[in-house]
Amino acid sequence: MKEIELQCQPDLLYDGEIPSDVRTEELMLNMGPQHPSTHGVLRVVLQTDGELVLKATPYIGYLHRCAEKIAEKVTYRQFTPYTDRLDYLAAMNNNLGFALAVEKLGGIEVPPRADYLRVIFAELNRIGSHLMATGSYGLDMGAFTPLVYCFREREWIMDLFESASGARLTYSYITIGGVREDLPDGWVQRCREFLDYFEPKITEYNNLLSYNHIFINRTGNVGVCPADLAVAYGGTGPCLRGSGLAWDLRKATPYCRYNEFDFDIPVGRGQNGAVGDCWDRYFVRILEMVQSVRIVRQALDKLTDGPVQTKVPRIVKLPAGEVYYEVENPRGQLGFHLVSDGGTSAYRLKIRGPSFCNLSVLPVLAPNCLLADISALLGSIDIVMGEVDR
Amino acid sequence: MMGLTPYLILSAILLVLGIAIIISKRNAIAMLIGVEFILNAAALNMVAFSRHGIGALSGQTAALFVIVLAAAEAVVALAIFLNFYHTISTVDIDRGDQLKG
Amino acid sequence: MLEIVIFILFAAVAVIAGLAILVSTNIVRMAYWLIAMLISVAGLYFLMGAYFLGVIQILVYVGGVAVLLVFGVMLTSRQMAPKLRPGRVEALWLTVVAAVLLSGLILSVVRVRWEPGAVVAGNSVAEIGRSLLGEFLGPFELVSVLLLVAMLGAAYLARPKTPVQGAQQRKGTTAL
Amino acid sequence: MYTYERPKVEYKGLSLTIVRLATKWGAIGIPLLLRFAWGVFFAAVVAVVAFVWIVGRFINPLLPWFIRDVVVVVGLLAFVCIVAIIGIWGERKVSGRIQSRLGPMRTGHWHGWAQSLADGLKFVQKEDLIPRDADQPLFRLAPYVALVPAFCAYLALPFGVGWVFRSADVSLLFVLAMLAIEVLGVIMAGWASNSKWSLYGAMREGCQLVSYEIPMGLSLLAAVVATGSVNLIELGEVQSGGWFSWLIFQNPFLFLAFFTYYIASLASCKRSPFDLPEGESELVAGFHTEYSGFRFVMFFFAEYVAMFAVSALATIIFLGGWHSPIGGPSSPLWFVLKSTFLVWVQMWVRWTLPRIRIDQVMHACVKYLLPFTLLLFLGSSLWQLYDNPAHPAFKTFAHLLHYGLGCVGLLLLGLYFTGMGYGYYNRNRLVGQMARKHLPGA
Repeated sequence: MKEIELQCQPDLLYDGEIPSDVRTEELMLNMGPQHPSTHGVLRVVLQTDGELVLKATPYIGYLHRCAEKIAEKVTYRQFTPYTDRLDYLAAMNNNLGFALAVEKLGGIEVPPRADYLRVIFAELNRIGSHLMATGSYGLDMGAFTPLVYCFREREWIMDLFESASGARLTYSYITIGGVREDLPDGWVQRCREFLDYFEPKITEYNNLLSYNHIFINRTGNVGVCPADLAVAYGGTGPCLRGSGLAWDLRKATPYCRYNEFDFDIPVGRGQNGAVGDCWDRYFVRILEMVQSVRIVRQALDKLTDGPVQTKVPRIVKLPAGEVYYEVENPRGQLGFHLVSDGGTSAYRLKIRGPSFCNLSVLPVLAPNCLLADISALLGSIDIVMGEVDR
Repeated sequence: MMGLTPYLILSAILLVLGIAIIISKRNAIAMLIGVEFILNAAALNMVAFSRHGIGALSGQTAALFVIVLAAAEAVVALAIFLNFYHTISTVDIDRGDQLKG
Repeated sequence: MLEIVIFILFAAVAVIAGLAILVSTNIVRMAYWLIAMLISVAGLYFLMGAYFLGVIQILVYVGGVAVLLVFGVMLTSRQMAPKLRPGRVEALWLTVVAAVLLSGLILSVVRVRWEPGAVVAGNSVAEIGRSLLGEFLGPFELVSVLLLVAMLGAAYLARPKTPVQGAQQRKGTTAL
Repeated sequence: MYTYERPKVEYKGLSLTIVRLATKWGAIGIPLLLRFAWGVFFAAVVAVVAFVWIVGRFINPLLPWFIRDVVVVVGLLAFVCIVAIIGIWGERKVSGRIQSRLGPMRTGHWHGWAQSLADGLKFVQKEDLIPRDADQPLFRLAPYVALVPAFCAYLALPFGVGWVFRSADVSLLFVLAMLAIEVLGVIMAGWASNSKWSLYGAMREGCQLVSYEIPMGLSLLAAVVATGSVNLIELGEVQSGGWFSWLIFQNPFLFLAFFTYYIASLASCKRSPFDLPEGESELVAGFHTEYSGFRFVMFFFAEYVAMFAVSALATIIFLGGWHSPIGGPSSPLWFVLKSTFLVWVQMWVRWTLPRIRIDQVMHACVKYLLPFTLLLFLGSSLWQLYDNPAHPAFKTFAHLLHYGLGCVGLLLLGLYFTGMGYGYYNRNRLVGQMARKHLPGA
């Protein structure tokens, strides 16, 4: 990763007059917490001049459930279900991040089959999560149909997850020391069927939404987030790669044998406007789905027989010390900062939510947007409030 | 068959109402409303005359012109009011006595 | 007879609208009362057989001017609403002027014996069109020039005083 | 001692509502009647008194006409209601099929045909909610202002020669004028709701409608200069004699004018991609955010009624109105069929395209559509000047072009039906897993 000179300073306070044609009355607009395009219980207070947004201030905390505090009271295994509920659209990836953090501190080795399974499930969940993001982004832009198509495909992924883990949303499948159970019979075959079915569908989405003239006009050149700004605000995932930086933890610090797989890091190239606009962020997700399909195919090929779990005691005791571990979630880097005092539960657990950091760039990008661009912006940042508020 | 008189009386009433609105209101847009009343009173008058054989179709044509002019007038007036509002943040015409932007 | 009933109906709506505007303090209500007046005048045009005029009245006045007016009201009202109710002296003044004017007008209207001429059947669009492009060609052209000037003038008045920052940023995508 | 009492579960499904209405109509009818009792009673008394008085006093000699008018108006009302009800149901089925779903399937058993009826009943039963700080009279008035003009447009809309309430000389302009009033209801609703989202919806509606009326009118005027009439019946009658005599194929300018009219009409009835006034992802629900129950239904009705009205206008003016495309006898059925097809295209567009942003809406109108339609209007006038026996060479050229355009139209329609056939043939591949086993013939 090349060195970036940081120029942008985070400055949340907007004070300056934005001149416009005919100044009309300024309006304080309360967008959310119940609003169709805030993707949950986010509340954004907009200061608008007609359709022009002068200032946007996000207010968070409506979904705060003290996940970090709970981690101090429950054992490590017991905390796994709580990680499901952080980014509930990518529960597998959350499980993986937490498991890896605990394993690193505890020095637990994972059998190879479990590693491949973890990759398969994480990537499938990445596809599912990006499908949700893509579909709901279409909905934000006023196109209802892509959402239903994306849900149709996501349904298949959820069926796969259900047959493996028993749950459709909060899986707790990837646990400390491996994965919980081995695959049921015929699962690999069904997964391959899905991949064969799914791959051509991506082209259909592109024809329906990505290359739609209206869609490009709505998202291209809107909410341009340059690379230095994205880095300054801690943007990760598609929000960073959409700005043109090929930074992916799966390549940079490979975990779970990601170094064995052949895949590319898609970045925003500014095909329809400046690099780092909403369209780039959106399209990076589409391209990542293609890459995920590639990874899953390779992982299915490499899947060896063997145990899926190492022997880990029911109540895990970690040595005193601390660890910070980050994994590449669909929405960016999910980090677990785990401090242990040698007991059965964490002394302190700090979670770095990618949505939270990505959301923080909103007040910078929002001024000078139109009202409709706010939903374009929010959708392209693709937040999950469960993770922002934790 | 109705004669001309009722229409003329109605038109007179509308005219007076329009004048009264212009006099009594301080809001520029309310005054514009008064102007519309006056214009409509005049147009009604002309159409009524034309209906009763005075001036053939020219009454209707004139009324057509009135409508068109009213549209033009409203557009320009509103543009001015918005500018006015932009400058002094009110549409109270009493405040517009400075002759400068 | 039916004509009289309908006339009274429309006339009543128009007059009530005017009175309502006079006493109202809510500028939005005023705009809607104006629309009621415009529609009832259009109804009177229909009653007089001037169908084309009535339709144009609705199309241009109600669909265009009134919407613009309501729009202007929404853009400028709410806070710092100017005084909408006249003071006592003003009201007195107003009443006197209005009463004098009205009585004078009505007296003059009533005192004249209007010779009810032959009712003109001229309500055809074609005839109006011919008169516009024949007898009234000069005014017609003048009005079209005036409309153009008004359009340019309004566009000039509402032009951006200073370039909007976002405009450059979004340049190239604003056009569909 | 603790005892568990099983809660009484009352099923409030839609199909049950219908059944209940059929069996125990009193359960719904009487409370409804009681709620509106005063109004119903008052309206009935006024209507009866007015009817008796008017008939006794004035109409006596004109009684046949009066009865004819009443019958026609009642018929039109029924037609409009049916259009709206079928339109709403159709929209849901169309969206379902486009999105590889089934849409409503249960209510009324046959493909959920009674769904909008059941919804209507549900809406009528809803609580009559008005926000505390709303402008009460305007809030109540707004749905009527939106719906009544949309209905009034049908008074001048001919379904065929003689199939019209009043054949006015200016019926085209009348229909346009009535559709223009509808915007007032929307703006009124947006203002009176005293909600900022509603206000935004109303402002957008005002902006959009006032702008798009101009290209809409200009594209229609291009057809008017080609025929020399603003009477819808005359406009329709010009196009008798099959496919190639439709005005859309008359000259290239009219061919393009049809499409500009269609785009502008999408904007004028707030259909996607111009559905900004109610854009649900931006403005919650736009101008009708605060509306619920029956008032909301009226806005909904107004939308579908206006949709059919603009499509009907396009049918009469460009697509041969009530004339059959193959030169057979003309019939109102053809008119309804063609209009319905255009309505379906509106739905198709809605469920395919994203929404445009407000500045793009204005740019598209002022920078592209307006000059373009002005050119079309000019071109159509010039064409009319030269397309006559005085210019034989041009006449031949025009004749050839006319048939060429007709063939282009045929080609487009052929492509459409080919696509439809392809879709039907591949329906098992195109629909989702869940819907697949419910499809007919699966």
